[in-house]
Amino acid sequence: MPELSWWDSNKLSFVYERILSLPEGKRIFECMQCGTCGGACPVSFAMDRTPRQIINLVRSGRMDEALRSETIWLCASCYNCAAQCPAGIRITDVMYTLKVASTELGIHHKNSLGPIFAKTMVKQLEANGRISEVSLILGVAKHKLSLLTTLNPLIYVKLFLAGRVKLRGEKVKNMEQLRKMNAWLIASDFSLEEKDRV
Amino acid sequence: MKTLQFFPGCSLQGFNTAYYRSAITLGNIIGYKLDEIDDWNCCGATAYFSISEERTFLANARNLALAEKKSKELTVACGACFASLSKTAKYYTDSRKLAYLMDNALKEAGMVYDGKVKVRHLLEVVFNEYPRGELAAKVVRPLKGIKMAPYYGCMIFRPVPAPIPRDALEQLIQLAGGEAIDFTAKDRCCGGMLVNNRPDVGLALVKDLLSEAQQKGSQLMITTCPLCQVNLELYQGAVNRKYGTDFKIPVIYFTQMLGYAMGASAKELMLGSELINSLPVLQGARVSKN
Amino acid sequence: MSERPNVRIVALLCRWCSYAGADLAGVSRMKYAANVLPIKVPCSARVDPQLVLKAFSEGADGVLLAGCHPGDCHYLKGNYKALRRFQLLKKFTSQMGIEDDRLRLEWISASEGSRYADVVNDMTTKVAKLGRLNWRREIAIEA
Amino acid sequence: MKIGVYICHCGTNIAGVVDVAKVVEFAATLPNVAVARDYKYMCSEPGQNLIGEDIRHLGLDGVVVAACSPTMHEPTFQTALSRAGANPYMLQMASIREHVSWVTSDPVEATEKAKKLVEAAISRVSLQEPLEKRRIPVKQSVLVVGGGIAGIEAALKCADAGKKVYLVEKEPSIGGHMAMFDKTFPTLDCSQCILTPKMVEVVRNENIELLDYSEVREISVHVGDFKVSIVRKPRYVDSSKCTGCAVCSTKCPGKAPDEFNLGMSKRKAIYVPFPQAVPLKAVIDRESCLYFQKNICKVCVKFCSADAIDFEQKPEELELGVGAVILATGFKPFDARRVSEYGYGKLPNVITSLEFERMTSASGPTAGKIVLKDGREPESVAIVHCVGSRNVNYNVYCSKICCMQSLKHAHLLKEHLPGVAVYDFFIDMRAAGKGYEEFYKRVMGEGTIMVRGRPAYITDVPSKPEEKGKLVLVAEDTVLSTVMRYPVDMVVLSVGLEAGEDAKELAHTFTCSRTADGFFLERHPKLAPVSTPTAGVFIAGASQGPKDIPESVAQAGAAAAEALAMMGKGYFELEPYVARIDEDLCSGCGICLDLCAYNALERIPETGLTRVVEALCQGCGACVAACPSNALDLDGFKNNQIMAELEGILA
Repeated sequence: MPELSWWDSNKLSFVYERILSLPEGKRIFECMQCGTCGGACPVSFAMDRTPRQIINLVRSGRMDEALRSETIWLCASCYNCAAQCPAGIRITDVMYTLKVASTELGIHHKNSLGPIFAKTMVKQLEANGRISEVSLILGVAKHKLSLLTTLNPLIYVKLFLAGRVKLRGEKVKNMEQLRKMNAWLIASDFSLEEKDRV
Repeated sequence: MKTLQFFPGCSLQGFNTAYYRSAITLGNIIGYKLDEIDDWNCCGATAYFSISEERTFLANARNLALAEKKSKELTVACGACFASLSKTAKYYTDSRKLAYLMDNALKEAGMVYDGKVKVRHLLEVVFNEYPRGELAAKVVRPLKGIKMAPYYGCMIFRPVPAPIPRDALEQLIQLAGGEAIDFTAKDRCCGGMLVNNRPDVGLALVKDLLSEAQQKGSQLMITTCPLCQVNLELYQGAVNRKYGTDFKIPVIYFTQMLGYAMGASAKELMLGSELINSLPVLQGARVSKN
Repeated sequence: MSERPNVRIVALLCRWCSYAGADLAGVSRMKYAANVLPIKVPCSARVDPQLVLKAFSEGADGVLLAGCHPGDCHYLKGNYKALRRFQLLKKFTSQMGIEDDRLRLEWISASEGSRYADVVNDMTTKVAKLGRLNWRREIAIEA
Repeated sequence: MKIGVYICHCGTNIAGVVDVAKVVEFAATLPNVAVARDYKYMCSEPGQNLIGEDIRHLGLDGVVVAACSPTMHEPTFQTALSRAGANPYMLQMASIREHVSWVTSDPVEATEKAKKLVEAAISRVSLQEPLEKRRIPVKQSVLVVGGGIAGIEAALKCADAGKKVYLVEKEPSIGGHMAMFDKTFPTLDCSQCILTPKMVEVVRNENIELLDYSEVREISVHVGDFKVSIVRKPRYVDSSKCTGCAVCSTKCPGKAPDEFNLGMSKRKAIYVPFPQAVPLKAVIDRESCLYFQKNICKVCVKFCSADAIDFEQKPEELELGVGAVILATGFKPFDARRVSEYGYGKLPNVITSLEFERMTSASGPTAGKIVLKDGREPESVAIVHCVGSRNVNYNVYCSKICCMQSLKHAHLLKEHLPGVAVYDFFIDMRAAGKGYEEFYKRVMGEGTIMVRGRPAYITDVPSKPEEKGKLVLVAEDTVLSTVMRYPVDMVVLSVGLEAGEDAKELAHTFTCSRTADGFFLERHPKLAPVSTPTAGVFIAGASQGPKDIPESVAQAGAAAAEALAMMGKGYFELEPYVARIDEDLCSGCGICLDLCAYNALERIPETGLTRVVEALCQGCGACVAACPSNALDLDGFKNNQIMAELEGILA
């Protein structure tokens, strides 16, 4: 593992540690920059950085650029890159970690609705334990009306008539369990990046 | 009649009720019963992972713990749920650190998980548990001459591949009398959440899938994942508007396709509830004596 | 390993595969627990149960037997003989109250340096969990 | 008993971690230790002299050297002992480098462990006894397995040195993969032209007995005298009569895919593998022969003027005795189907590098024309490196030859089809070798478009009109950091090299081990690259690892030299480790008899007791461990010696 001392002070080094501590995380050092990930990625055409570049930004300590890149939020999590990577790097997991950090630090790229969408969905999830499409879409639409205009409004009506729309979202009965689990997570301040936890 | 402990997931309750309904109907025909796991919670799909990996693993750990109480197997029909659950199960065994996380959090909630649950996709169950001959024998309404695009989506094969050959769906289509096109995009991404988050990008992916399907003359697309179905179907109009294309391909679930071939009524399978009605195509099957 | 277990493990290594494997671990500069003390034998089949018991009675907390993979034995079938002998020995030692993890037979080829390191580390952790054996004293008491 | 103890610093290799001074100090306190010294490099001349001096002046009768692993320098110090007049087997080494300093980070722990190993060695050596090496005569003949370029070269070298050589080839002709190549990099001389003379020489050389279409059934490993049994598969053609005129195959109605052209063309049921085949004899393939399948036809018999056809031929078994074995069984090309994204086997114009070789060869299925399946000439061709290599999903190792092979193909394309566009997709260009980098430059100069990036997939589904009817490679140009679609007419997959299917069995048959990737394992990666742990068995060519022709030839020479050196010496020195039996203790129970894999134990008719046949004993000690009455013991590894070592190591 390379020496990081020269930027250990960097406040972002925790993201780095976190990536390394994922299963197979250290594989990023074995990246030979072949670009298979970019070719395999269905959305690379829209990315400002190819996945390959993200990996190299991460391991060369230019975390800031990786986190601000739109690429990470364009990742649709199809895992095609990870499945084909000759170096066995779980690129999708790296992308997730970067997404998490970029929202935590509030430095994520603004083009994508991804962060808003994710936050809204998670809020509902942690309130009810389940998601209902309708309230989710409305929840996101609050932030960005244009969301609704991608689809012809008639479609919602059609769906409704076809009996495919459920207005009342369901709720998990024993939400306590979920809350307790997350409470423990916060209390124990468990974090992936910590080395000698287990 | 085997009982499958079943995890429906949120979308099988809303836009994709037809998937759930047809899965049950298919079970009645080929011999399984879906036993919905009690008080399950959302798998977090891809969104939760982008907010907190740890919490996503915990949410799914709860599902796995609930499942383990009843059976060592958990069957899933939704691609996203399959991915989240099987990934959690895999990482629980792969990473001591994550196992530690899940164990302790579960203990806090008075639950336990032994890492014994096998997460299975419904397609895999249907393909592996029932001899092809047996299934073929049940086909009473062969879908003769109907060209279909077998579309798996990403998550059956990735990140944790279901143990099926890469042409399992094709085999099922042929056994139903239909004709499967050589769909090279069968495991390419449908755009997932991008159709909302970055419509311009998401629609491009949907377009690519539809255009290969159309090029190769498929009249139907067969999916195994609710999100794929929604993206391919609901957004066809949007795609046509954006790219001036003229796609009009009905998109149905493999459960509906099989169920229909095996004689179930359109109603039992909720066929016709699509925005682009699939019944005309299905009924158009060349009737032949065999 | 953060804390250093004070257990001692004797490794009886067949000179053709396992000793060479251990050498490779060295050549590849793999770091592993210093608790394992290697002794070279011509073949795993040379290992007389007496030797293993001797090791325990001399104060070893664990004994590792290692030979070539089945089919690769330099002396054709030595490792199979070792295996059969080992199974009997195992019965005996367990009756003597020596825990399972303390006596172990592994196939380690000349190319499996990393495997040697892993086995050594794994066995050290397991034996460390069990603590010292102090068989020597027990025998003294019996005698 | 006077013991001298010598601790080596090995520069900083040992002294950097182990506190040598402490170890010396400690050793000096131990019983029987007359002298304990340390030195920077014990293996150096002065280091060895140090030992010699002490032996002469202090009259040491036991020596302990704590240094590198005995596998490294035991022989060195043994000679040092004998030179000083001591018995070489009064030496015991403690491996404090491979087993201590190199694998322990904490100096304190390392020093402690070193002490233990030294003490063990001291208490062992004090019980050691003088021993004499045994000399086994070496048969003056060699068995070469595999008739590729490596095997041919090794066979010729040994034969030139006047030794009897048996060259076994499982195919009907020798030549191996090299015979299938068109040109060879970087010199571009025609492969056949440089190979054929050697192939012919094999049959001309009276010291070589070519056993074509044969396989090694089994072998009993006795150093100096290997007993090999070989099966000759029936050709159904009497080689002594066949003239290779091949009239038979022109008349033969039976057809089958031509192996030599990788199924790109058909051959007859009776056929001569290829024009330059050696031996130039016909062979009948039962599967496609009408006589064997339907019991009709027999056209070949009618037309064979030499009446060489013999449908009654049976497999024959030969027994050979040889002094040395050279394994040169080569490689198998990676099966490109496994990389499903590249569509090999599904997309007609995606071919492998080997298929391309046959295509460009004048004697190949297209008579040297580079054409698409529909007969058109390609206007654009893509070459893909690292197919099946450098990839955790297939083989992690680099196949080494693919870069140069690909560059060669790029050149051949430009040569055959002026104006063709060639895209060369590489991850890293590995052109290390004499004249290789120059060749790389030359090919670039010819206008090949070098793309640094590994294609993710190849599709025939167009996304733009100009992609219609083309194969599209999707790859990131990692230099421009843009993902691009490259429409081409033909794709050549540069497939990697894998260990042959039979490598596993061969390794078992010849009791030599294999590396994790399946290739034969050499005794030492640097100092014994063509030897195996089994004395007298040597390896050459791609069976030891991916290699190009020059390297294979060089290695074949090295293997031949090793074999010749062994035979030249005339005898093989066997370690003196043999089982001894104390007839007073032997009860004649006979448990040991069946345990011995070499029949080195036999019952004495008169007494009914057991006796050791020294010449056959290999010194494994299986019998010793089994003897219920402790009557058996093993020189060099005596019970009391190992016990002493145990006491020392655990003291």
